[in-house]
Amino acid sequence: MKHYLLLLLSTILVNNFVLVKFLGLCPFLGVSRRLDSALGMGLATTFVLTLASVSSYLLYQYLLVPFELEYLRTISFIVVIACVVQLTEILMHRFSPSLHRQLGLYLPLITTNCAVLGVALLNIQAAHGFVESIVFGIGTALGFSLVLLLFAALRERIDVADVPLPFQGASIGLITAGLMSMAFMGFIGLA
Amino acid sequence: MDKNIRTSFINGLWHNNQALVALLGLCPLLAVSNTVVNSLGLAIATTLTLVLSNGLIAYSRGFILAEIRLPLFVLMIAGIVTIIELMMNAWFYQLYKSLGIFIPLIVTNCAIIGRAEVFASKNPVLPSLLDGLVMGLGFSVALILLGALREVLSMGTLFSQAELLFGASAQHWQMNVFDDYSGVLLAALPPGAFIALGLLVALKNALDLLFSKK
Amino acid sequence: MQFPISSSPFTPRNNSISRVMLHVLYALLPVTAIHSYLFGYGLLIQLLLAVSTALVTESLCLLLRKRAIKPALYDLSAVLSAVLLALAIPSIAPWWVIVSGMVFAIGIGKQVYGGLGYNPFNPAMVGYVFLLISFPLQMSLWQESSNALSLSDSLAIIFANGSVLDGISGATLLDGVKTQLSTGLSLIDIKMLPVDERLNLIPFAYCVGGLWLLHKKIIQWQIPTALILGLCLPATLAYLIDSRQFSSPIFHLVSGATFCAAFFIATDPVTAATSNKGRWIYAGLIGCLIYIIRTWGGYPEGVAFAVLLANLAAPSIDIYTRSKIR
Amino acid sequence: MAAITQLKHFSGGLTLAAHKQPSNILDSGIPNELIYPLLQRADCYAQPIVKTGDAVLKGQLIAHAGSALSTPIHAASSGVIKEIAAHLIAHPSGLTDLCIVISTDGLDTALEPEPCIDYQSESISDLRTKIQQAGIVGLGGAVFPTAKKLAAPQKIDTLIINAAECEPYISCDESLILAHAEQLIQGVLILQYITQAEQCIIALEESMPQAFQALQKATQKEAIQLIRVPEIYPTGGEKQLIQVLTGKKIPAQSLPAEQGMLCQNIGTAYAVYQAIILGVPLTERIITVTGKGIQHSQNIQAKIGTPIKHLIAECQGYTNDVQRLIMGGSMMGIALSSDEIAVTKATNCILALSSEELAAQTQEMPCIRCGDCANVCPVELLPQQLYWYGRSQQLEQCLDYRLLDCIECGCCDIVCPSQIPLVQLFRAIKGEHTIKQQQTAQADLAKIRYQNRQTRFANAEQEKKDKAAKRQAAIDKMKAAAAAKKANKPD
Amino acid sequence: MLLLCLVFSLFALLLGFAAKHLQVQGEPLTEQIDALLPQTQCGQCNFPGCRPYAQAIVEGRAEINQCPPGGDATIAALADLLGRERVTLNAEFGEQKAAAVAFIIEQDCIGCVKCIPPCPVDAILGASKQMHTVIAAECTGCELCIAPCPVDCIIMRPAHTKPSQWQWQR
Repeated sequence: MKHYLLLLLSTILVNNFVLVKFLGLCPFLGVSRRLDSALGMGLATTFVLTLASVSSYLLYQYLLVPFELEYLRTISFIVVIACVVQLTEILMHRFSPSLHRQLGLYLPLITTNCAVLGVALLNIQAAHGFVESIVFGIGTALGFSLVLLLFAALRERIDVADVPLPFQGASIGLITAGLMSMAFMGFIGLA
Repeated sequence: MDKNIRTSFINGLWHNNQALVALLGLCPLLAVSNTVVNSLGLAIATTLTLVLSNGLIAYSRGFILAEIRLPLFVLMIAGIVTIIELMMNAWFYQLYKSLGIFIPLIVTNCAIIGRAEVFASKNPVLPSLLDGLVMGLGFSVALILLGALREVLSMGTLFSQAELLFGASAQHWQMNVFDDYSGVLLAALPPGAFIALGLLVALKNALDLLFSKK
Repeated sequence: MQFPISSSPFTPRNNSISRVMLHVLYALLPVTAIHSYLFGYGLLIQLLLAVSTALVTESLCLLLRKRAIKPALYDLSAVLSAVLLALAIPSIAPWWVIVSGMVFAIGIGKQVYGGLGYNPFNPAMVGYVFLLISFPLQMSLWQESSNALSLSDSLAIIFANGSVLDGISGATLLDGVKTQLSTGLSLIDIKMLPVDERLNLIPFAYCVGGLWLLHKKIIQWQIPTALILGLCLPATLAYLIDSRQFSSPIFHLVSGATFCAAFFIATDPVTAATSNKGRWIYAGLIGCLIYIIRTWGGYPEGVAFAVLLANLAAPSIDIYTRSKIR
Repeated sequence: MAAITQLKHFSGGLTLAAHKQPSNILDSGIPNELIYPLLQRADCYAQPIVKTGDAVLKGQLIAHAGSALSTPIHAASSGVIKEIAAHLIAHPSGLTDLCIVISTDGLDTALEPEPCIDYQSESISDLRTKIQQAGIVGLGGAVFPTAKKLAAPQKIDTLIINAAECEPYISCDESLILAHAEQLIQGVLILQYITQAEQCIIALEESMPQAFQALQKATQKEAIQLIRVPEIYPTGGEKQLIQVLTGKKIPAQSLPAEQGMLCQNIGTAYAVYQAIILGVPLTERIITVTGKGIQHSQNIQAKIGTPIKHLIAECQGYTNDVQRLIMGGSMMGIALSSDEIAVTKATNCILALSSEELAAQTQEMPCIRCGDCANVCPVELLPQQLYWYGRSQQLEQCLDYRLLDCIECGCCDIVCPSQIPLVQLFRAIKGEHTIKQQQTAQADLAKIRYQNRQTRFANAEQEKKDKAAKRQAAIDKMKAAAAAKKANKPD
Repeated sequence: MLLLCLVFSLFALLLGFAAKHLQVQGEPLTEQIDALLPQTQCGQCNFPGCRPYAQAIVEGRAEINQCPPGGDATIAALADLLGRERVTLNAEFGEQKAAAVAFIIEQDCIGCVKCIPPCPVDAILGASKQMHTVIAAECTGCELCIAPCPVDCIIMRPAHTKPSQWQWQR
C-alpha cells in the first residue's frame, strides 16, 4: 500500500507531468485561461488519462506482447486514446452541454495531449504492473489537474497585471510555468 | 513561384513559427532542449516527420472521408513516427536513448497534426512538402536556439556530446564558451527550460514590435 | 467663484507604500546588526551589492519600458527584496551569486509581471530559490560564527573568487541534522553537535522586529500565527510519536528562517492571500510545507520553496475563500 | 426589547480628526435669490405649480411631489418667481438642471401657519400626511421622504434618533441640540407616537458632552434613552449605528424596519416638530459653514435655496488659500464647481477646504494588496479585490464581491498606501452596472417592439394576400358566373 | 494484425453505439446569441435585425465582430458563449459610438412621414403634414431614420445629458 501511495505522491508532486516532465503543455497553456474551464479540462483529462492508462496497459500486455508486435505500440495506443477521448466527448455532450461548448475545441486535442500517450509509454518503460498503471494514470491526471487549476487562478490575476508588451500572452505564461516548476522543485526527495 | 517560396520561408521561420508563435509542440521542445545536440536530433526527426506526413496526407487527401480524416491523419503520422523510431533505434542508438519517449511522442506534436489539417489536407503534394520542410525548419531553429541558450547557460559549452549524432569524429567538437564558469544549473533543469522559452518568445515579440514601429 | 470638482473623500492621506516598506526595513535592523556582529563585514558587503544591483536592475527595466523610474525606486520595495535576499544567502558567497540572484529576482520575479503589486511570487524568494538551484555549492557554505571576519578578509572572499579561508565555512544546523539523520544517527546523537549559543540571537532579532511591525500594524497577526501553528502542530505531533526520529517543535521554531518567514516573507501582502480566512490557509500551508520539506524533502531548509508554493496557491485560495454572504 | 446597556462594534471604521467647532446659530438673513432644483433624489423630479411672474409668500407650496419618492417644495421667503430654467445644481456631475428661481422682496411675508397644540388627538395617518405636505425629508443627507419612511409596513419597536454626527467638520446637529433641545424632543415624541415604537433611543457621539447634558435636561420626564457612542467614523451611518447599539447586522439589501427598527436624523425630528406643532413647512435648516478656506467658521440657520456665496459672505468670505468647495463632510461630500449653487434640504455642511486639508497630488501606485482597506471597511467588503476586478472591467466578479453593498464612506480610500482613488472607482463601476442594466432593459424593450413590428408586418402581408386571394376568388366567381351566363345566353 | 483490426473495429462499434444512443438535441443557440446582442436593430451588420444576425452566426454565415453598437463587450460575450477567440470589431461595419437617441428638430419637420417606416421599433410618432417626434425612451439610436428625411431635420443627440442619468467616470 505504501508503495502505491508513494507512487501517487511522486507522480502528483515530485515528478509532476507538466512542470517536470513537460507533458501536456498544449492544454496547460491553452485552456488555463479561466478557472471553470480549467476545472472541466482537468476532469475530462483525469477520466481519459486513467482509462487510457489502463486500456493501453491491457492492450500492450495481452495483445502486443504475445504477438510480438511491440513496435506497433505507438499506433495502437493512439487508436485506444482516440476512442477513449471520443467516448468522453459523447458523455460530456450528453451530461454537461455547457462544459462541452466551452471545451469543445480542446476535447479532441486530448488525443494529441502528449501526457496521455506519455503515460502509456512510461508505463511500459517503467514496467509498471496493472495496479501501478492505474495509480500512475490517476496520479498523472491529478497532478495535471492540480497544476492546471493553480495556473488558471494565477493566470486570471496575471491577465489583469501590467505586463510589459513583449511578455504579454504566451511568454508570461511560460515564465510563470517556469517559476511554478521552480517552486515544485522543493518537493524533490519527498518520495 | 520564387516569391511564394520566399514568403513561405519567412512565414514558417518567423511570422508563423510553430514553436514561438503558435506555441505548438512545446512538450518535446522543452524536454530535450538541454543541449544543442539533443535539440538537433529531435529537430531532424520532427522535420522529417513533418515533411513525410504532409506529403502523405496531401497525396491521399483525395480519397479520405472528411468525417474521419483526423483519426486517419493521426494514424498515418503514428506510422511514420514508428518508422523513424525504428531507424533511429538502428543507427543512433545513444541519441535514441537520450531522447527517450520523446521520439514516439512526436506523434502528439500538435504542430504536425496542425499542419496536416490546415495545409496538407487542402493543397497538392509539392507545396505540402515545402510547407512541411519550412515549418519543420522553423521549429528546428527555435529548438536549436533554445538548446544552445540552455547549454551555454548551464555548462558554458556548445556541442558537447556531438558524437551521439555525428559519430566518433565529432568528439572534440565541444566548444567552451566561457572558461572557469560555474554554470547556472537552473538552465538545465525544467524551470530553466520554461523561462528560457518564455524569454525567447518575448524577444521575438520585442523584435516584432521594434520592426513594426520602423 | 469657480472650483475644481473631484470625488470624495477630501482628506490628506498619511499612508504610503514607502512608509510601509521603510517600517519593514527598520524592523530588519536588529537582525542586520546581530548578524554583522556575529559574522563580520560579509553581510554588509552583500547588502550593498544586493541593494545597488536591485536598484540598477529595476531602473533598467523601467527604462526599457519607458516608465517613470523615480516612483518605483522610491517605494523601496526593491530595496526590501534586496535586503531579504542578502540576509538569506551565506555572507561569504562570491559577489556574482548575489548579483545574479538579484537580477533574476527583480527581472523575472517582479518586472516581467509589471513591477510592484503584480508579481505573483515573492521576488526575494524567487531569487533565493534560483540561487539555491543554480549554485548549490556556493549556497551551502556557511561561515562559522566563532570568528567574525575583518573587512579585508570579507572583501577578499567575496570578490577574489575562490580563495576561501580554511575553517571558516561549515553547514547550517538544519543541514547538519539532515546529513546526520541520513547517515543513520538518531537525534539524540546529533544533539551532541557543538552549537554556538549566540546563534539563537538571530531568530530572536527577527522576532523583535516582527513584533514591532505587529505593533505598528504594518503586518497582521494572522499570518505569523498561522504559519507558526502550521509548522508546530505537525512537528509536535511527530515529536510526540517518535522523538528519536523527529526534531522538536522548538527546534523547528528557532532554527533556519522560521521567524524570518513568519514575520517578513509570508507577510508580503502582494503575494499572500488577501482575505483573513485566506491568510490563515495561506500561512498555515507555508508552515506545513516548511515542515514537510525540512523533514522529508531533499533540501534542508524549506522556507523559500514553501513560500513560493503557497504564493502559487494564493490566487486559488482567494477564489475559494471569498465570502458568499449577500 | 431590553434597554441598551452594552455597546457593540461594527467592523472597521476609522478615528478621524474631528475639526468640529459647534457654535451659536447665526441667522443667514434673506438672499436676493432663492434657487430650488426640481430634481429631488436619484431620478425623482418635483412638479412646479407656479409660473414666471407669480408672487409667492414664505411657506407657500411652489412644486408638488412628482412621485412617491419625491417631496413638495416650499418658498423660503416672499418674492416673485423670476424664472424656471436650467441652473447649476448641487450634484457631483457639475451639470445644470431645471430650477425654480425666486427673486426675494426682503419682506419675508409668511403664509399664516396652522399650529397644532395636541398632536395626540390627530390620527397617525393625518400626521404622516402633514409631514409629507411639509416637504420633510431625512436631513442626514439621504433626503429620503420622511413620511414614506414612517409608513413602513412592519411593526416598529425601536425608534433610533441619530445624532451621531460622525463626519469631520460637521456640527450642525450638535448646534441644533444646544439651541433647541426642548423643541426637538417634542419632535422625537411625535415620531415615537407615529411609529408606535415602545422604545426610543437618541444616540450621539461621546465627543459632545454639552449636547448630552442639554438632551439629558430636556428628556428628564420622558422615557427616552440617551446613548453615547464611541467616536468612530462612520458610526453615523444608519446600519452602522444600529450595529453599535444592538449588535444586529442589517443585510445590505434590506431595511432596518424589517428588524423592527427605524432610524431618523435628529434634524428631521426638529423639522417634524416645526411642521406639526408650529405648522410651518421645511424651508430652513442649520448648515455648518467651515474649513480653513473660510474666514470665520459658523453654524448658520439658512433658508433652503440660498446660494452658497451668500452664506460664505455671512462668514466673512474666503481666505486666500481656498482650493475646493464641498457640500457635505470631507469624507462623503460632493465637490461643487461654483458657489452660485444653492443649498438644498440635504445640505448639512458647506466646506471650503484649503490646500493643507486636501490630499496632496500624489502618484497613484499599484495596489500591493495590503488589505488595509478591508480592515477599515465598515461593511466588510474586500476593496482590494473589488479594485482588482473593477480595474479589469470584470463587472460580474465585482458584483460577486458585493460591490453594491459599498456605502462609499471613503475609509478604504484614505488608508490606501498606494493612494488609489478607490471610492471614485467603485462609484464608476456602479455607474457602469447601472448603465448596463438600463441597456439590458432598453434592449429587451427594443426586442419586443421589433418583434411586434415584424408580426404586424407579417400579419399585414398575410392580410393582403388573403384579400388578394379573396378578390381573385370573387373575380373568378364573377367570371365563372359571366361565363355561365354567356353559356346560358344562347339558349 | 487481424486481431488488432478486430479489436479496433470493436471500439468503433462501441463508439457508434454510444454516439447514437447518447445523442442530444441541439440547443436554441440563436436565442442565446440574440440575447447578447444590443437589439438596436440597426442593420449595420448587413442583416435586417439582431435576430437575423444571430441566426447567421449560428449558421456560420457571419463573424462575431460585425456589431458596432455592441462593440468589444458584445464580441467578448459572444466569444465566451461560442468558445471562440476574442477578436476586434471589423471596421467595415462601422465604429462603436457613444449611446445616442434621434431627435427631430421640430421647426424644420415638414411632416412627410418618410422616417416612420424605417424605424425598427416604431419609436417615431407622427402623421402626414403633422410634426413628428421621437419617443426618446424607445429609440435605439440605430440612425435608420436619418437618411430618408428629405430636409435633414433628424439629428443624433447624446443619450444621457441630465444629472439624473449621469454616472461617475473612472
